[in-house]
Amino acid sequence: MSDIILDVQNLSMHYETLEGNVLAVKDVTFNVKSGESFGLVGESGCGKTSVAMTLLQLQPENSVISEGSIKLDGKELIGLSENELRKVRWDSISIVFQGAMNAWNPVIKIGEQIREALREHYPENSKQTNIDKINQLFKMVGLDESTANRFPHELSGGMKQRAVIALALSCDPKIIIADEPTTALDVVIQDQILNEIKKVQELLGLSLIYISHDIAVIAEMTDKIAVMYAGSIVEIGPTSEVFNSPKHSYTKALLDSTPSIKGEKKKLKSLDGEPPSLINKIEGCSFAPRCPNRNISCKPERDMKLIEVGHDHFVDSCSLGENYE
Amino acid sequence: MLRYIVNRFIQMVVVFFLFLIISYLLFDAIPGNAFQNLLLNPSLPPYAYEETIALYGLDQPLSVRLQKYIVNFFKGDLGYSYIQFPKTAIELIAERLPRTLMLFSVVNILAFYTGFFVGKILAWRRGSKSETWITITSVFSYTVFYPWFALLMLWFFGLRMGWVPIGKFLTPSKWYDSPFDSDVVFLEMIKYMVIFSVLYFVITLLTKEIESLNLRRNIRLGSFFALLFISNFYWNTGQLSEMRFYAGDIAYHTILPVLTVTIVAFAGTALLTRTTMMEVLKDDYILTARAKGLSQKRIRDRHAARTALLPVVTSFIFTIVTIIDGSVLTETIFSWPGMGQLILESVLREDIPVAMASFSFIGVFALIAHFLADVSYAFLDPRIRIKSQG
Amino acid sequence: MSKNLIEVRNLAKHFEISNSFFTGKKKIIKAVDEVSFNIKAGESLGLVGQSGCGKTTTARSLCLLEPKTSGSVNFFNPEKNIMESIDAIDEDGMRVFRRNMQMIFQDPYESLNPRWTIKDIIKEPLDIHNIGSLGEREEAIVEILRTVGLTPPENYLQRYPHEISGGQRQRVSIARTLIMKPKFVICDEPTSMLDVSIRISIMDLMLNLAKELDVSYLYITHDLAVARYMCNRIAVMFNGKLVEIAETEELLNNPIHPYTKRLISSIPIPDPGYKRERYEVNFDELDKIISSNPNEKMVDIGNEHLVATHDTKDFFIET
Amino acid sequence: MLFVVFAMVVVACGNTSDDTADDVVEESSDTTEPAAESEAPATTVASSSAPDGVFKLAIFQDPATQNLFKWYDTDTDAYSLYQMTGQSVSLFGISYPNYTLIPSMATELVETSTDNGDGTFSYSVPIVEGYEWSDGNPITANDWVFTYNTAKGLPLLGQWAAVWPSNCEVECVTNVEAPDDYTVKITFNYDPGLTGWQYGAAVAPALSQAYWEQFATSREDLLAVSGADAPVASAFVYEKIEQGAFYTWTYDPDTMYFGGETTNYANGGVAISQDNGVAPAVSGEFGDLSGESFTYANGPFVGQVEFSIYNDQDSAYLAFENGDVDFVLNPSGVKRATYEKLSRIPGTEVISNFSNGMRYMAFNTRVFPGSNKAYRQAVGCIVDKDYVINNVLQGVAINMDGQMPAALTSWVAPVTGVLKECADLSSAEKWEKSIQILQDAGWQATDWGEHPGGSERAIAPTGLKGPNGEAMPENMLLYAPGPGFDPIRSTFSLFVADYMQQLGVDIVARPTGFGVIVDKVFTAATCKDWDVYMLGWGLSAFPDHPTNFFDGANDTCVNEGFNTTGYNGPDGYQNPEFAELVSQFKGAKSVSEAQSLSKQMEALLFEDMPYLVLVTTPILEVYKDNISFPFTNMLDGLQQLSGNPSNVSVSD
Repeated sequence: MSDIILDVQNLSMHYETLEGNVLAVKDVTFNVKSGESFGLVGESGCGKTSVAMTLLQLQPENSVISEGSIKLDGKELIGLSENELRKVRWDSISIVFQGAMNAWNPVIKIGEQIREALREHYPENSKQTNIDKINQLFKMVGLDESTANRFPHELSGGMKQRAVIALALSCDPKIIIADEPTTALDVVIQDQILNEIKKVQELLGLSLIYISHDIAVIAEMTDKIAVMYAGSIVEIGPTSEVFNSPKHSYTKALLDSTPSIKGEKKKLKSLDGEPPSLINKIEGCSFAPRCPNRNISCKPERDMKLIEVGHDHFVDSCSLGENYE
Repeated sequence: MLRYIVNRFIQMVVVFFLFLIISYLLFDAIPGNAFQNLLLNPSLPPYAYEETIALYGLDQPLSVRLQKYIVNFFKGDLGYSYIQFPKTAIELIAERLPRTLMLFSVVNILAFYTGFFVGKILAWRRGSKSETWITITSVFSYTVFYPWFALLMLWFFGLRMGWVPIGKFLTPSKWYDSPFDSDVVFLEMIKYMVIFSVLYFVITLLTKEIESLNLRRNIRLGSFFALLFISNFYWNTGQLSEMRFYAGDIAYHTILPVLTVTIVAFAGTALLTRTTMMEVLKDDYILTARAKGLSQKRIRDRHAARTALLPVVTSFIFTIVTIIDGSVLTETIFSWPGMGQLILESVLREDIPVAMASFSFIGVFALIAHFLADVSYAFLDPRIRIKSQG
Repeated sequence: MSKNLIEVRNLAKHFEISNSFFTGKKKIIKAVDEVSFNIKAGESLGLVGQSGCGKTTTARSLCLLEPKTSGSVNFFNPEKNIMESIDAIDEDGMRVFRRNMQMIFQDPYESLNPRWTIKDIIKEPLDIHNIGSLGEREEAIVEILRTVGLTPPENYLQRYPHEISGGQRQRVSIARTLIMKPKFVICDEPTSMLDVSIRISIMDLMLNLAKELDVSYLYITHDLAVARYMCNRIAVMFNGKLVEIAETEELLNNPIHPYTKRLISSIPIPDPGYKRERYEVNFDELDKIISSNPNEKMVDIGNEHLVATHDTKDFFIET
Repeated sequence: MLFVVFAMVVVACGNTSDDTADDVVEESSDTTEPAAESEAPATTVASSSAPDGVFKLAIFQDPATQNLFKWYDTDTDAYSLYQMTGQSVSLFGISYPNYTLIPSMATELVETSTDNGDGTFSYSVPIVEGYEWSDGNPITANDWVFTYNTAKGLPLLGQWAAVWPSNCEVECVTNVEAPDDYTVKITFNYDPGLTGWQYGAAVAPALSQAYWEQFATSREDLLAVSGADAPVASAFVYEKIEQGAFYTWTYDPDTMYFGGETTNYANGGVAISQDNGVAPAVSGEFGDLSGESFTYANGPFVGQVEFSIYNDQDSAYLAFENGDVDFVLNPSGVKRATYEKLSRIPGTEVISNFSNGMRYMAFNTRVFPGSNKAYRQAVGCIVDKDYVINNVLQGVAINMDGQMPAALTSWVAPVTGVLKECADLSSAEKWEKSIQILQDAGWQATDWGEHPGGSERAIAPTGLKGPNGEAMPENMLLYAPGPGFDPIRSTFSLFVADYMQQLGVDIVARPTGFGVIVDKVFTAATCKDWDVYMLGWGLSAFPDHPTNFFDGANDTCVNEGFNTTGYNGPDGYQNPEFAELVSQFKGAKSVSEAQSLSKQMEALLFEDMPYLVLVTTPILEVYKDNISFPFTNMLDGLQQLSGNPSNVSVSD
């Protein structure tokens, strides 16, 4: 369980736009161990999807990785050619996209779209091998074999998402990135999908990177989480520890703003303001303008830097008081 | 579905009926008639004119003529040509149609292909220098004044470079002793093209299930050349072996009009493909395809272009309709007397039966094309089928 | 509590669709089937269920966006101080009804005309109902912008929807809705497109406004956690039918109907230490049982807790 | 066939990397290795003396038929006729270099009729013995009888009523007989003059009875015949017809024309000498054999004639430039810009002839002031056509005073009257002369104005009044086609209006659509609603047009509309003296008599000036210098003779 399969170090990435550079990912460092579930949580626009894209090197053409390294199973991904990357994609690391409804090409049958990936990565496979593999995958995610001959629009949202999971598993990857896989699904379907992911992950011993804005889902799904704000990780640590003793004000705010059906019905706290524009480099604490506890126990002028506050629990230094340097 | 087809069919018949009446009234509204030039001969007594128009029934009131025309039309009698009496309108069309069909089916398929291919590249290489240049070229050819451009092409490739013949669909001196009429050769060529396409289509279908992409491509390529090779034998059998020389001459004359019209016509498809494909490229499944590790070409051709094809095909089917009525200019400048010329001549000379028959032909063609466009769209895009249920 | 604002009795909405692409046979889909509920003045009712269960159709039938197939809807006319059936009211009654019944949609961006300024958007209902002089309308707009927290209002009047953030856009739609001072607002998942942190502020805003302006909500959502936060009572809907209605806490703590139980069990809890109970239901079986008992009545088991009482053994899956 | 296209599209859709359609085309061209060189065009029966070479002409339209019966019936397209000139024979013909009437199959010019005493009049014409159709059948008088009876009996429609008028409610041919095989006797129900006889029945076509008789069962059957195999009486027979692409003629070894000599005299005479060993020897002299002459030998000199069909003029001239064709048969001639361009290309000969037509200005002689002769004369005098032609139009048009084109030398009348008197005057003198004409006729003016001399504009008279005190109308209009339709008339209209203003006439030129002018001036209802217009006429080989234009009986106001009586007199000219000359002209039996009458009519027109004839235009043509024509100097240019294929010779 302890071998690191994905190691991201000091990753920084920006988009070049007409208005200026958008610093989408700032000095992000984390690692994922084999069989571990890693959660990435934050509001939209905080850079979590950019991180996911960078992991697969699928970032748009106008993006620039200015710094950092991504090591997958010890192999550096940054700087690989498109052809080399194609071999890594899906084979070692696959992704379940946000908005899975649209992940399927509407005019190609589901089975064909999965076979396509198999053909690309296992050109030696016979047709029957591929079909067997797909049937096996469908069984695993609870779909009927006939699904292979259906068009995407013939499936319900939940079925489509199950099929996406089957697709993600098709080339036996070591890591699956799930980028908001249940957004736009209703609660019951979400529950089923989450279950499915958990089941498959345990069954195959996969590593999972789960990206979501929904704290409740992250709480259930992950062993370890990183909270992102404005492109940076502001707090990272084992899930239970982060939930039980959140150190960063933003983490606290997220937890306070999540409604629950369990426990006392409490007044939730809203977080005023908007995330900062990422076009200009932010000096000091990027959360300071919205922080409800500003200047009470932190030093917003301090440069952002992760400091260990517990076992494997790191938090942004500027949200800590004087004692941490 | 069946009811939909029946409904559409009834609709088409009604539209066509109205189309017939309106066309007839429009032709009738043109001042004069086909025999008016008799009046310009000073030595011709007035009764000569009156007898002539009486014979063709032109002295009868419009309502009677229209009624007769419509009744005869649905009996399948499209009448005699006024000018080319006693040839019938249908005979004239049958004579002209193969030429137009040959030239314009080739042109349209080529234009579609080129346009689709160029559009695909444009969308794919968005922002590159080559995109800028190709776009400028496409817009130029989309907006160019066609008769001028066609003459320029004739001048450059025909006169200046001397690579291709100037106009016409054959070289007279080569045909002095030909045992065939050009129409027969045209029909053979069309037949060949259809056989070739159908065979290739069948091969495409048969190879669809081959799992290895490389193998599939190689088999298709190989069978294509095999077909070419077999074609050689095909054109060596019986009468065809005598005909191939003449078919070759016609093919040689096809080059410049095909090139010219393609240059002008591809741009519309190219620009449309570019737009639709750029929309498609934003879709999530393109990202999925990339994440799957598919090659760029495969993503472009199979995922992006395949989906972008739908609106392009529809628009293309609609433009097929313009094959005939849009051919007037091409046929004139390249001296390729086909349906376009027939329409032009018959309208100018007020040969109403021929003009009406030609227009009806186009009308039927248009209606069928639109009908097919609707139906085929429903079949091509699985999503439409569901929508039409709601 | 106070008197009823809306009384819905046996509301039904059926769609006819072509069953088959080729034969054109017709099939009737009962999107909403025999739904009855009341909403009291100042009360918020949550309408909870999965996608496609008929929540939105119920809402659209209620505010006459779609003609209902059968059933009755009575609305409290505050000008006459009586309940009126919306099928029987006169033109004047209809005007009152329209003014007092508003709707907030899920996607604020799609529901705002991109070519209009915020001011135009908010002013439109006033123009339609011809309320107040021009000056009064301007004042009302500024006032409502302040109320929904878009301050200072002058900064927003001349902006276009694409120039403001998603949360602000939803505030604009709320402002547009509330400028008519309605008594009853139907909210169709108004926060599901919003980010967590912003979601709460919009929900709080709506709760505050309900108190201040004495507005009742019919709040449509699939998320019981949100419904719990927003509503006094919750109605659970399954395949066009109501299966359970109760006070919020009563429903969450004492769910009777298996479907309600299933819904509750599927809500993730933001606590890594908490282990949810799994509770599975065979929806197909449930659907069969419900549709085989079309005249099923809901039974009050006390505390105004109504539940559909069909035999539930068959679709019960113990886990 | 849509399905074919559709199938190909489906192929296209199913396979995105290969280009099927493209390759289909290439493939077709790949399969053309066998180089079957086109063999030397010659017929198997050609004698050793069969001439060599191919004369290639470009034409702009697919001839609709090769059946001359049909051409006269329903198809009157000029190009079709070019194709069929040899299919018929006639008694008389026209010698095109000077448009002289000559015998064709007749052995002599028969100009007098026999009164049969029953109100009918007959002409008996002996024809040449020994001439044969290309199928070897002799050409006999029976061919005339057959052709006439066929046209009358089936009956044939259209122009047949003009070439063989047989509806005897009006003037007609009542009978055509063959007293013997080589005498044609044509009987009329009136005593025809030149129009009915020499230029009528005597030039009417006769087709081969032996061939056509089998088809002459009904009009439909007859018209359904392709005509391509019909025997001809000319130097070439049809060889190959590729509809829409080209037609070829091949040398007819039995041609009766080969080797003859024709001499044309400046005064309109023609001498023919035919002794080629194939056809019987004929010699004849007609007309005034004095003045200059030139002689040419009759062909054919080529083995084959190829008519290529080009649908577009520009591409036809590109093909010409490329050497694909030797001559472009273009009824309107080549455009000036193309002409200039081609003239600079080596190997191109350019020629310019006058077209047989005129552009004119007409006065409305029914209403004042057009009704006043002095007014018309004054306008005729002051308009300085030479100035406009030379200084403004830069020579693209040529002055024309009388009704006859200058090329018809023996018909041209000397210019008389004011046109002659004013011809050489300066512009100041012309103005003064015009004023003088008005004053002499009793016109009045408040102030007669003056001319400052030189090229200055005159100070126009004011308060002009007619001799009887008639007030001049205000805001008169001169209708002329706009510059887009005809720059020549458009330019003239501006200058003429200005000259008229200098005479104190309140008139402006109004560019007007051709159709609008025609509609206005040829319609009885509006025949008094206009003052002056400019239009043009194309003229026929027999110059009897003044009788049509100025015969009082043709007055538009009298006859209802343009479409019922053919020619009209929109000008409304009425002169009993002229009408008398017209009736004499119609009865004239000889060309010389007609010419004399025509000149008298012209003298009257020079005096009365209902028309002010303006200009004629040149017709420009080009041909390759590897071909040569016996003569290129002729009215309407080479296209009149369809490029004269039987007299063209080709060098390599």
